[in-house]
Amino acid sequence: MSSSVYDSYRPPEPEGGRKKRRRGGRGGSGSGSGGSGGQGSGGGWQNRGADGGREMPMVEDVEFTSYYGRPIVKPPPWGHEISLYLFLGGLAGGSTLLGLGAQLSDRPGMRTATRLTAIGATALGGAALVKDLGRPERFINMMRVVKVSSPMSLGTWILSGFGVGAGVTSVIEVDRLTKEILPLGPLRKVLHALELPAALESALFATPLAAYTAVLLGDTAVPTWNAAGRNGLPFVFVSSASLAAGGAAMALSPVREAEPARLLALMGSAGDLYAMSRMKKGMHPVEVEPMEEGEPGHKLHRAEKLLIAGAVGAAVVEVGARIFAKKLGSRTGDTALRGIKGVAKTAATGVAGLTASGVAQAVAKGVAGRAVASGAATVAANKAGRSWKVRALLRTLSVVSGTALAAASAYTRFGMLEAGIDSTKDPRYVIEPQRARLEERRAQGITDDSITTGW
Amino acid sequence: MANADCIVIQGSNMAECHPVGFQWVTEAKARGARIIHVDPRFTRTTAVADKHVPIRAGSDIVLLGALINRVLTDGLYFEEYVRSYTNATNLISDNYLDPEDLDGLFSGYDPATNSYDNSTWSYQTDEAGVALRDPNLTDPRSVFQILKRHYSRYTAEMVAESCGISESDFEYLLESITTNSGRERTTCFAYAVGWTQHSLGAQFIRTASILQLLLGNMGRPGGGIMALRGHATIQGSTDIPTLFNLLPGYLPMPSAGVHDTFDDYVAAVGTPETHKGYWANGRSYATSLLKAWWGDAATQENDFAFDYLPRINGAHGTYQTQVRMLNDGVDGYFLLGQNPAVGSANGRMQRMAMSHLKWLVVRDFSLIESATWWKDGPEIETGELRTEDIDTEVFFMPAANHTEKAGTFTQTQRLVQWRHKAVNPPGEAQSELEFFYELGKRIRAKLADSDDPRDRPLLDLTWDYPLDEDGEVDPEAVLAEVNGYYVGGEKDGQPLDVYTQMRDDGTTAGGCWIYTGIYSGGVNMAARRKPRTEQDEIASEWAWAWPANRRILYNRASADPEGKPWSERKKLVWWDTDKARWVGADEPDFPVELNPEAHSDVPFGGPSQLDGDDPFIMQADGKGWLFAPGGMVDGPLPTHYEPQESTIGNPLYTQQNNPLRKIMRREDNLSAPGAGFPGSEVYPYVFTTYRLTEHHTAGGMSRWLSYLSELQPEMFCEVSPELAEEVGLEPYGWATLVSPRAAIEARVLITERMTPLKIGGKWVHQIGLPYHWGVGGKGAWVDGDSANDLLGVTMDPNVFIQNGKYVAGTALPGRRPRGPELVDFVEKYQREAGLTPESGNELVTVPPEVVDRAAEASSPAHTGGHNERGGDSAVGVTPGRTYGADESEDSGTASAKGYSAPTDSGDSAGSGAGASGAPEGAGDRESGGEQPNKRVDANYAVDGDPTDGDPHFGYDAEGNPYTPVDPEQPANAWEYEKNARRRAEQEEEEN
Amino acid sequence: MARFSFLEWPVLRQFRSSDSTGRGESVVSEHTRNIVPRTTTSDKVVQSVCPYCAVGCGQRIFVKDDKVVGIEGDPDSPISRGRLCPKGAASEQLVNNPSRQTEVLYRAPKAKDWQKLDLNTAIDMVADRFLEARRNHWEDFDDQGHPLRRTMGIASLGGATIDNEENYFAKKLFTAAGAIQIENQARI
Amino acid sequence: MSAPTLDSGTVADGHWHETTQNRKGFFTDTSICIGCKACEVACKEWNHNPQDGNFEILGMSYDNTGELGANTWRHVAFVEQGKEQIEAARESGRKLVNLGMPSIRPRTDETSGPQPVGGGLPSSPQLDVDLLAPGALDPVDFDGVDTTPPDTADFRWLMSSDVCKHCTHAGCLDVCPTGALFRTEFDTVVVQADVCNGCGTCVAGCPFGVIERRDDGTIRPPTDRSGEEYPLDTEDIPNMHTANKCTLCYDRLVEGQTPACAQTCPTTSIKFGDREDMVAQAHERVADLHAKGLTEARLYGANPNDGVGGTGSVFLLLDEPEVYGLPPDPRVATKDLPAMFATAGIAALGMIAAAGLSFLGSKRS
Repeated sequence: MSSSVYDSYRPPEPEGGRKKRRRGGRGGSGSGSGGSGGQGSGGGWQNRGADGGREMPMVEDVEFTSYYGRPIVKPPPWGHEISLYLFLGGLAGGSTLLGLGAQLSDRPGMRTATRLTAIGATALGGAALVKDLGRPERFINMMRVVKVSSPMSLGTWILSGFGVGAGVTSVIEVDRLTKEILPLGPLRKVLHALELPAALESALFATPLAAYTAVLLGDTAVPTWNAAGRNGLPFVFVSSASLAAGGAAMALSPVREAEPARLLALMGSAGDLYAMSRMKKGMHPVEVEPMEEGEPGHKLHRAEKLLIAGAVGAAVVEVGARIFAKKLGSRTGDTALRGIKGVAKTAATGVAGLTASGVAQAVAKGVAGRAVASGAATVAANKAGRSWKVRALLRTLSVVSGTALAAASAYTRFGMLEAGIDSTKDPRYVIEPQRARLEERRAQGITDDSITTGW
Repeated sequence: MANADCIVIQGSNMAECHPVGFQWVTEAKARGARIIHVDPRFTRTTAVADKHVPIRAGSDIVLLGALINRVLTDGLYFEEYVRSYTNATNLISDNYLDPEDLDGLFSGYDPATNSYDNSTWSYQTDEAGVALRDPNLTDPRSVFQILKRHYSRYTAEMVAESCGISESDFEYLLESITTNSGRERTTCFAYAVGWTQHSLGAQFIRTASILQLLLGNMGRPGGGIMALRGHATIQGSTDIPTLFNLLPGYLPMPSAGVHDTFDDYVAAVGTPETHKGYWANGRSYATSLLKAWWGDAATQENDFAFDYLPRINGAHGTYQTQVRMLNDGVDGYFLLGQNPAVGSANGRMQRMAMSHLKWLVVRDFSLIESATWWKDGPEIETGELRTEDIDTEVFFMPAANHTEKAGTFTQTQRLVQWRHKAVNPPGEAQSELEFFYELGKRIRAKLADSDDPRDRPLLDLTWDYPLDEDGEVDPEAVLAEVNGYYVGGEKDGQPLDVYTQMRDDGTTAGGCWIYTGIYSGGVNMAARRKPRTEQDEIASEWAWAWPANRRILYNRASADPEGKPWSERKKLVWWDTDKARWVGADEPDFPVELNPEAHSDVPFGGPSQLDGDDPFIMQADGKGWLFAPGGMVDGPLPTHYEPQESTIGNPLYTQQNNPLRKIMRREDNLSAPGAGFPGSEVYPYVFTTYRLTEHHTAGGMSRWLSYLSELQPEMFCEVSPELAEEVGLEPYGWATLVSPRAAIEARVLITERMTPLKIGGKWVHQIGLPYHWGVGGKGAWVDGDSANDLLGVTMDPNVFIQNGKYVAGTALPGRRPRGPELVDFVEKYQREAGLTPESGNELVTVPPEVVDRAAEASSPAHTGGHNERGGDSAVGVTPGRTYGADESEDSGTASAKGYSAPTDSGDSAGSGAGASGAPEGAGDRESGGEQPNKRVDANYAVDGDPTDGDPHFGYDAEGNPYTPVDPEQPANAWEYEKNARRRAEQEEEEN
Repeated sequence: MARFSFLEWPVLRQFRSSDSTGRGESVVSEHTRNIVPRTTTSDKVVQSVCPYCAVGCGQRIFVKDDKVVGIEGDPDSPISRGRLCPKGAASEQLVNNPSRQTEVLYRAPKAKDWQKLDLNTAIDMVADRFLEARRNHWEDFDDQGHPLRRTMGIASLGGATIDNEENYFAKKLFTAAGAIQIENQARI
Repeated sequence: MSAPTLDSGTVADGHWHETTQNRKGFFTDTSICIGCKACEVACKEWNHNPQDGNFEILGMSYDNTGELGANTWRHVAFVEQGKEQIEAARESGRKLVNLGMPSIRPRTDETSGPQPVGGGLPSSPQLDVDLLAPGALDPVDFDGVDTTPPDTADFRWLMSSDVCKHCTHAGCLDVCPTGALFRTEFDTVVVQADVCNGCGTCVAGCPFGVIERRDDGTIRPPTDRSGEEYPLDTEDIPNMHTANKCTLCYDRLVEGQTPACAQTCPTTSIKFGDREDMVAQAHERVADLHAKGLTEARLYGANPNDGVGGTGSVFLLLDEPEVYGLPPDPRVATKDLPAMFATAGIAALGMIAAAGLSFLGSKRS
């Protein structure tokens, strides 16, 4: 600022307090310093059309002007509670599916685990939603109307429907866990009879619960979310939900029973990676920028790393579980065992290494890593207890990769939410895609649908 | 204004300061009018105007003079209008010498009293007193030729040189106003303090009046000059004035030594012997006023208690009072809704003066700076004042606001509108009406048993008023008294209907003759609210305009000499032959039955002698005055002088500044040295103050409101990009602005809207300063330094308004020093410029022999003494002034009787400014009432006149009179300037 | 929903009425249905004039139980046609401004802060000081013997923002008392 | 659920039964705006909106308000432009004019323009709008008129008063889960402060960034804000923590009065009335400005086919919308909703399949 000895009288510049003002040139329209529109690197930007997969002609670089660099659209007043809800919603949906499957394929351990995670996630998610409201005491107003045009309205109804089913099944689970000491009497029979229908009902709502949050973000004027929504965000969120549920089930249910969870997790991870990259390709490079830069970018990258780690871990556990199940007790078991140990050790260190960067999991991994290593060392000496040790090894590995996957899914959700909010901060993210879209339509000869008209 | 074909807004920022009034300019533009904004800054008015003409502050007369010159030389004037309605044909006395001959001075300049004796300016009359005329306007003594010669050197090149206006802009302006004048079309001028706040303020408006008279736009719809007043009832506060030089109805305050007897006074106001216009009934107006004030105690015998009136002797304006306060000459001070600590010029002087008071009563809505300067004012911060040492008692009394009291406001078009009372004032808030009534009762009670003649005026005062249902004084009763009523006889107590019913025998009483008719028939006309949808655009059924509900003054001029409208399009008032009356949309401002052909050869004799073609019924001769024989103290014709502190030499005359400007040679009112004098380069830039839409004057009614304060939160200055580069200012950063009086800080708004101008070969940078902010108010949402601290006090000689628009100063980046360092910071600059109370205050800069020629050019037989104009009135009439004892008959200047001259000879359609003539109230200039032949210079601060604060009464320690400027300084700033430039060119050739 | 009757549940209203998408009449709450502007619920409407600049725009003041609830432009006024500038529009806040001073304050000589004082004693004290100042600086004649009959001890500033009647009272009282240093904003 | 037909007269999606009102709207003619901000103050005065901002110069010429928001429902923008920007604006305006009249094509053609994919869902109204509103379409012939622009001024100062757009297809109205936002009988969009629970979805839904949740704002002067005299109690501030935006003075409209900002605008730059008249006036005004050669004048929001179906408040701008901080091609997100629901459905099925597969793949118990 200006250099005068009396500047010391100026109140200390509030660090960051003063709104970051874009110092555009003289008065004028604050043009330019936002960097001209220009195509992002890579230029692989196609399929911009609102509704068709056509190849987009390169639009000439449009000169970027804005009103003193002030934002055009406003970010919703959503904080971490909403990101948490996005994650928990997906988790609950996926877990219920697994719960139903476990019930049908009679995997009691997994069934209880998944159902309890489902109801836990729903309750926690619901509480987060209500806390985020401006006037929490009016949360019941959410049930005032059914508006098909409002994803949040439908979402609330889905969540409620899902909550009923999940609630019933979880009561049954709790009743079983507490060995029916609850004085239910005749009601117990009715309750158990209801198990299957309730499970079916909550499963029915499970996938919409996982998918609707994507539409909730997509159906906004926030550039990144809207573009994402139009380019397959539901696939990302659905896969993220599956891998979260799979991961949680792997972590909480015994290895033997958790095979479907592992498969679901693997499928989810594959789906997530593929859907995310396809989505990014479909979006205007400027709209992708917030997802790759700054804090949200950091979170999304970390999510990807955790995802890969978790997936690898799940795969190893799956392979291990399969081999172990076949070779129960036979001689070659120990070579297989050594093979598994080797693979497990490298996987564990790999997982540990990869997830070491994951702050939340560092401690747990350290313990697991050491346990696996020590386990391997002692196994040679004590042949008799080796089946127990392998099982412990696989169990810890599945716990580790399960939590990694869940964390990956959580990071994806937090990252996506913050990316959207960041994309409203700079008018460039709004103006350039819209300008490009307008020019593109004009290039195609459609000239009658612009909000600015000369007549 | 709505039906004007071209509107020139000069000296005003109408869209920002009068936004709702501006709708009529937008209306006119929608109807195809052309809007031109002449202003140093590109403001929100310019944003919707058709053309912006950037001008250097203070050079308006060069521009207007050049327009007059071209109108005359190219014959673009409205021939018939000028010939019959103005005094163009009159011949002026042979002794008159024009600034063209005296290099900037007029004849009749008396260096001793620094004033003009205007006997040489009067009309040539034959023995019977009838003015001699030259119908074909060729006689060199005719006003027309004098005018042409006076402005002959005001050319387009001079405008480019002095105002910085390109020739194309000048031609555009000329073409716009001349094509939009004449029979079919009218042009309207609008001005505000942009014109008035100069040392030549009144003359700026005079120039515009002359131009409008030449173009024939006066008194016609869409023409004239619209004065845009600043406050809600500033017009009202000059009609019923809380001013030192006026009584209600623009009657002058009696001056000691001049109006000692009632007859002297009435002669000064106006008598049938000296006047044809309505001022001839001066006696009845004065008598009615005295009757209204002192009721039965005012009888024929005691000249209606004329002696009860206190006398003034010299200027007692707010700045002179300030000086007296600094000399502990004033004990008590009332502030009625004004905030001088921020609003008046030289804020520091105001606050220091208030610290000398014994007691101060502040009546306002909230704790404004003028009430809290003793606690947290700027001087407390710099340590110049310590709260413990100030022993001024301060009473803060909450005031009722406009919804909590009934009463009238007079707006800028003389429309008096009644406000009904909505709610009771909260807490102990009280209206001024109630306060003064209460104060008056207590004072009279305390003096009840005193037999001291001094207290007679108070005790005989009519001070009992009926109370309304809330126990407060009934304002309608006061309005009735202002309106006037019959006294005695069968109509006793009945309200008067029109001011012509006033008598001078004490049978009528009236608080303010120009407001007579506002309560006619007992009906409160100001409260009439006939919706606009049910009446025409003139809307004469809405409230009441003085005088006699005429909306456009001098509207007789909207008809040609035969009484037919000039054109169908501009029809307003015309002579209806069969009804033998003047009829029209507006109330005719003319004796209704006076036939247009009527002609009386008697030059005077009161309104009955008005000719049919004398539209300007308030003038002594009924004509519009191009040449003003009287009324203006600093010259019959506006002449360009450089403003005070100007760093540019006067290109036209060697006389640099207005010789008669009122200066105050004081330590706390130092002025920057004039052009060419050493030290003027220390303050190279020009500050000009202005207002914003979002705030109101000194901020008292806007900085306490969150909705307004958030729109413009911080004090800022507007600077051109070139100047910002030169000084190194950051956009939206801080700047310290220094003037010879003070230093303040402000945020910097760098914008192309401020255009640097090339004047006289060098770049003049102008810096815009809004003045709404102040420091120290309690409860204000925003505060900031007050721009008025920078201003000095140099006043216009006619009305004593300070020069607020042209302040020399400099700017530097960063914030200003705090605490005591600020004082040394300012003094550092003052030392650098070598400022003394003398610098910049050289009154006369023409060689002495020219001064002598001007002095003896006055009527030779006349010996010495000063013959100042009596108090003049803003209604276009200056009561002629008798010359007292030594009036000599043989001087050949048959104009023994002084003439009254309009300070603003015309009035505009839709604007009432003309009537009030000089901007916002005219004041008279009364030098010390010494014996005529004792040579005392009336104006020097050290001249013995106690009122302008001369510490040792005009004599230095040794007792000999104070001698002004030491001789070796170059007498003439212009030469100094010229050879400085020549030296610069020579150096360039060498290297 | 004040009285919660099941039938009034907007979801049902939604399907009962043609507003199936729940965006119009079906979702209107009770409060919104009988919303009424302040202008109609006020006890009286008073015509007044804006106190700010000299254009003299008409104002309508809406009063409800002796308190100003709203100030708007007066459409009948031929000058302003119902329009106001930002200052005029903020008049209501000028009237109801929380930081407006409503009690008399007094500062004794050399005092560091204000103290409260009731109105009556304040006016009495002012009256005494008025007379005393008037006497101290009374001037009967100037040095040439011309009668002056005035006091230079009292000065007054202000008048452009107070009513004409108040100006009249001030001028009348001060002139009768001999105080001639009476000034107002017309000259600054 | 039948898709509501839309005609520019009444927006039928409010489904008001017995209402004779037709659609109300603003026409803001920025060419005669003098930037006095009376609209900002009158709006705050009428709605008792709190003051916001920290009393600092924002560094945007005379605009210290910043943008529309929960506490500021009217915002006057100030843009100072030099000669080259004026020429650029005139040039871009000329390009707009040359785009000329919309070719009259059957509107139901799905592929053209920002039509939503799929249909049937109530939120994607078919735009069989009657374009032949009087005067809307007949091409303005300039041949007879001298359209050479006056010499370009070397400076201009754009001023414009921004307000909620009250869109035909309102993003905020669509996404509001509680029915707090509703289409009034005047076809304006209003927040019911007693219903809104502050979920904030509408804030993201508005393509113009108008609506906002009111989380701050003060109505106490500084000395009081420090709390020593009266504590800062937020319930003095109306509608705390709920969504807030311009209601087009719904409470005044109910009594047939003009909105506060329109009534107080000194130069009637803000005009109020039935939307058809406003659009007609807008077309007239832009035509006669073009006739004067000022081709930089253009309308914003008058076109019923644009991304939000035309807006209730129509603007006449003198430069590109971005210069005023307005989006160049806003689109209500609801247009893409059906597509998103479709993809979400596919994704859901995919998830079920995945779950099924994962169980089949591990058949043994």
